[in-house]
Amino acid sequence: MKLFEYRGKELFKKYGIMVPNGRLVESEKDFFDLGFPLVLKAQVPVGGRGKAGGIKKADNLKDAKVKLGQIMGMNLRGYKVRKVLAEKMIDIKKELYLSVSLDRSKRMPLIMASAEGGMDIESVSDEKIFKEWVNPLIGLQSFNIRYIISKLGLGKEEGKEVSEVLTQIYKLFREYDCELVEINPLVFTSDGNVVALDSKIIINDDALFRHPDIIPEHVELTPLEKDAKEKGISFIQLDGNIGVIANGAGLTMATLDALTHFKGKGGVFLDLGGTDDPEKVKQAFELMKKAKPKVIFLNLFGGITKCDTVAKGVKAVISKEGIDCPVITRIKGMNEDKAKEILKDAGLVTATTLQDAAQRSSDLAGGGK
Amino acid sequence: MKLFEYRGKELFKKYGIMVPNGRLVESEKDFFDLGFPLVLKAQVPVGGRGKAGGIKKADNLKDAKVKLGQIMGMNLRGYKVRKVLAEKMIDIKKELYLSVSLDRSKRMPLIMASAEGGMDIESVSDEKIFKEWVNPLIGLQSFNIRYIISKLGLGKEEGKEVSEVLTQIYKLFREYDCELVEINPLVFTSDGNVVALDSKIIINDDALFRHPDIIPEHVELTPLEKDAKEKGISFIQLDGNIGVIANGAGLTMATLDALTHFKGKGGVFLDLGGTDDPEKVKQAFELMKKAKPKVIFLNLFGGITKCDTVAKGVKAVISKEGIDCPVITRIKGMNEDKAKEILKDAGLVTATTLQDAAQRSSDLAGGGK
Amino acid sequence: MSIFVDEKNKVLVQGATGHQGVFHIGEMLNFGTKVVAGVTPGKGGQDVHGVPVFDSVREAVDETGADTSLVLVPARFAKDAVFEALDAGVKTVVVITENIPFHDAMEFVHYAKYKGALLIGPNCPGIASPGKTKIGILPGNIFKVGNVGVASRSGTLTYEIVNSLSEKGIGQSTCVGLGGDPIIGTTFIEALDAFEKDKDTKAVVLVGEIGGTAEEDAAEYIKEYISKPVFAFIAGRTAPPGKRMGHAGAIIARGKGTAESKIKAFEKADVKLARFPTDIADLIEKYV
Amino acid sequence: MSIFVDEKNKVLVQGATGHQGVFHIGEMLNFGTKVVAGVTPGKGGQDVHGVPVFDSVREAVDETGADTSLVLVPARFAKDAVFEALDAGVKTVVVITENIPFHDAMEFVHYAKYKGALLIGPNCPGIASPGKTKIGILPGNIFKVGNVGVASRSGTLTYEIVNSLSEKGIGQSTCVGLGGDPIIGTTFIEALDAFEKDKDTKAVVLVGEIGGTAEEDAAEYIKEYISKPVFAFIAGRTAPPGKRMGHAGAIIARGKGTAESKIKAFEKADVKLARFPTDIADLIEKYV
Repeated sequence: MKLFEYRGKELFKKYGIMVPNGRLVESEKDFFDLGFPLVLKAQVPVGGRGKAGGIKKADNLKDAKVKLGQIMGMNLRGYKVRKVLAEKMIDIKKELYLSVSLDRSKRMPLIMASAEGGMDIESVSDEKIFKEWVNPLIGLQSFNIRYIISKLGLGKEEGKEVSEVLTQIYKLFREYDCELVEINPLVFTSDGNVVALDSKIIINDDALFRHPDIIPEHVELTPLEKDAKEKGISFIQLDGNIGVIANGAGLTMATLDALTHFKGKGGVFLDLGGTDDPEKVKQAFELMKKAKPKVIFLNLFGGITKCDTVAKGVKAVISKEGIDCPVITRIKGMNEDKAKEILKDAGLVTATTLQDAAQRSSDLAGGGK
Repeated sequence: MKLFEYRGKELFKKYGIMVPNGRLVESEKDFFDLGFPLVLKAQVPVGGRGKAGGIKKADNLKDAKVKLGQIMGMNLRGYKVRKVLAEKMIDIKKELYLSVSLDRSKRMPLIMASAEGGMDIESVSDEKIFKEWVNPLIGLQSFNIRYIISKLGLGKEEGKEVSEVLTQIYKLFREYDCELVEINPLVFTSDGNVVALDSKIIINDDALFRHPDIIPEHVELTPLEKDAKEKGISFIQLDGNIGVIANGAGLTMATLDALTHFKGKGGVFLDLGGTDDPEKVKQAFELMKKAKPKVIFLNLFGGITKCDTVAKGVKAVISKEGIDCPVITRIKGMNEDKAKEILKDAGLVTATTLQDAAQRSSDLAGGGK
Repeated sequence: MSIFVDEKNKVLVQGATGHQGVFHIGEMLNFGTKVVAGVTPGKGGQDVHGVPVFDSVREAVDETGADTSLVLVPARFAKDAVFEALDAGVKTVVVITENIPFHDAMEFVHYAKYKGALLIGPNCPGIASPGKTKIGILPGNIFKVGNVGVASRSGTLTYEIVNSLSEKGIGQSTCVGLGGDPIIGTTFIEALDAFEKDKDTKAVVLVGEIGGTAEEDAAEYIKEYISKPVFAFIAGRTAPPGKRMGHAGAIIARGKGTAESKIKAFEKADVKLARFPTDIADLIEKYV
Repeated sequence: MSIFVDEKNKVLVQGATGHQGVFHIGEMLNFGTKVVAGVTPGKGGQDVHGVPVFDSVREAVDETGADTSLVLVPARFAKDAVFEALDAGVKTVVVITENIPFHDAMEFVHYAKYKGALLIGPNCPGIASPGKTKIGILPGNIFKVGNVGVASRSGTLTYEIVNSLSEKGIGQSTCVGLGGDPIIGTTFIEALDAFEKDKDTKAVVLVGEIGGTAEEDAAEYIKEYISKPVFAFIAGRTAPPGKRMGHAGAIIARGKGTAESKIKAFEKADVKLARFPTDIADLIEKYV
């Protein structure tokens, strides 16, 4: 889960890392004691806010009012701005980049640091980014910190302060099950402070159960998404008009790839995962119907999820409510023959191969034409 | 460093482990609110206090006064009792043994537990002591605790409470660099509490530097011991009358063994360690003189500590102050010949072998006669 | 021969008495797997399909000589379960559980390395050496004894591919599901290395997907060390960046882990790529 | 041949610029040891006897290919230093430092195992393979090339014994000081195992002392696995229980670690015991 900047900064404060004086603002009265100039920052869980106009400077109260009005409610990369953070402008002497993330290949936390702070890290050349890996069996050690600090060209006092920040963000990374803790930029102010000007924190969704203090931001779900979530069905919403029901992440992706190959466009994807409960299949199929795709493509490999279980669920919906779009099914694996019988009963024809099924679905949905 | 029982219990309290209500008592007024019956316990850093009369029950204030007078100042296995702990008597339902110590072979913390609490653990038969090792790379895990608890024949609620105590003493063991944390007995009271009735904690001396809150108990040093400590000279005081100066722990022990073989008795042992400073050798030799041994046996293998360095130090003392007991020297290794010259100058004869030197020293000290 | 596991593995199941445990112990016994023990704290003394259940792995190992563990416990207890198996001296641990916090996986993957144990998963369907053993939840009826090794980051997709191989008469030496999480114990590289050394494996199939750089790492390794023909399928060519496609691992995040990069790497390593999962069987027929 | 170390080891010294560091770098160079780097944080760019000094082990390894580290840093920095060496890929770490908290040693000993590295010490004089290399603070002039392997828990006592061997013309293959602490990385067992496999070692000398059960463990191992003649001396036969005889390890605590128990165990394993340290040479002359 991506934390909004202001939530990340709350965690920074908890770990003793300085952040600019600021707060969420909704109206004029919220500015009363922050002083000017201010920076107003749209709170959305995506990057590139600055370029998109989501960050503005305000020199006085009147200016702040106007800019707040401009930012609040604007649409930033698909997210409507509902929260704005106002922060006292800070006098910057030096900017650093500092992060802890996960190195999947080494299976270790990776510290990255650069004296080129404030820039998009992907655009900083490799030799200017210093990396140090931390073995999770022993945790962050003094030598890790020494190495990183020695590369940043800092004074002794500065080095000490950045060491402390690094120690704290590593702690935060581990204690809050983070995928990423990034401070960019970490700035030295002219009055000698080290301040995190931005925060980017992503928490591993699988670990949210042990962080009850991390409350998901209100992100609007469509009624369908909400429905799927409540029913525990994995639901992915893409741009296209073909509704796909499959089981397993790999097979779902392979199905999308096959559709795209035949110029079809995947829309709603429902992943049945490892269920073998006809009721859950029924719910998933009802959900799919509500999404009103142009074509439904049921692609299944039966293992734990048996083919006939799925067929029964599908048939239950169709025989009760009927169906107003074509349904292409392609079924393999455990109890495949039984399933084909059931689907035939329900008036559905099964394709023989994935290619065949994908092509037919794509054609019916008007792809490639 | 062995902590006194009351100090160990202070640490237990810090870690949320219940101990009996009590305090150190010096006079009548200290008993005012503890209630009776009480237990009075001599605070000395050795075991077997009960059998030696260092633990007494007091039924009322008068009784307490008498017993306090008996215990305070008594001599327990060489330690004069200067502190007495008074504790409210506790109604015991069940007693357990619980400890965390170091398994040197496995190089891991070892948890030991037994339902036979209150007894000397060495006298409990092996199959009644349950052992679980904790790997320091991952620390105490739920499965370690589950295993131990499952063996103690406890009720569900009791198991939970002992789990908590175990978690806490493991934490204490690691955080305070302990060699041993032992609760014997850990008792269930009839009102449902789990209470540590005794504490035995040994902290690794080498780690005391990072535990400034652990202040060494006032243990009387002889003037010589104090002197040695101040000068950073390793000093061991045994029963005998032969003063030994050697370098290195192994060689020191081997020297003691050789003396004993020839019926000699080692007295003061000075270990020069790895010094190569004639001044330090001089100080050590002066110290040895003050100990007034019947014979001085200088046994040296020169490596980092060069033989002639030692010889110079010895000569400096003898030529300045003279010497009033025989000095047997046996010197091998780096600059051995130079050393022998110097010692000859100082009027000392060097023996050729360890055996020869040990025998001569023993004979001179009157051993074996 | 086979890699990693064979008929000698003596398997214990952690989480034996749950719905999944009972079902899969039965399935494994049917397959011929030597399931010797189950472990569920507090359920010691029971049995599942005649397999004795113990309170702790330590006792299960002491009593039955189990050397392999299948972990089916819920995500929040998984780390403790894996540590318990490793400390009890188990030498192969297969972790099926999904949604394990990756910080937990990070710890137990390194601890397995310390213990010199093989850890497969988490979030994987397990491993099967047809004709010998199956340790996991893979459907038992899709396999056929043969000479193709399969290593995969995906579950159902593997079944699909293995099934299409078997239907064409192409049997397998070992099929290993590596797991769909960002942190897994055994990667393509270890599997490739083992397949290269296995006399009964003539060709290797890798089933990859977007996310991470496991495929790129594998491609580098193949160039250097692998002489046997390698075939691959990569899922997620058209998955949009930033969307999690069901697996925590299958995500194109911060520009890393795209299918293009993986395909390019494999092509450079002379790995034959299939466009559709079921094409793998045709490719193998053509080249082997 | 020799065990653990030979002329190929490329040594870096952690704590290179201190008094001890400078002295022993000189001594090792004199002995013929390949000392390729020193490490002292903040002193990168200096040199000691012509050996370049770096700020970090990682840089020292990158620049010089060092594969071995000699740790001479003060006790409170030792854990960090050992971790640093191991993380930088150093495969042999010799820890001279004494008075290291044993909880620290416990951690780095297990971490070395995880890394597959050999850790000798702490609180040891180091290791020497005469004619090849010396990594540590052992006096260089006491050795003689030959066929006796020596493993010892004690420092000076080892010098004494090695010297008496050399004086009698009995040379050594390798002499390893294992360290006098309760927790050490390499024990008699690993040393015995290596000596057993070493073609140039004809006999083994163990120098033990009171405290712990290392000698008893070794005796069990000798009975099972060691075919070469083993000789031993044990210091502290007459040390009183509860007294620390200079080493944190050399203590008879809670009834464990007595000399009698060790002597009995060795006798059962057919190990020849010397009554005086210098008798070892005579015993070897008699039996080999």
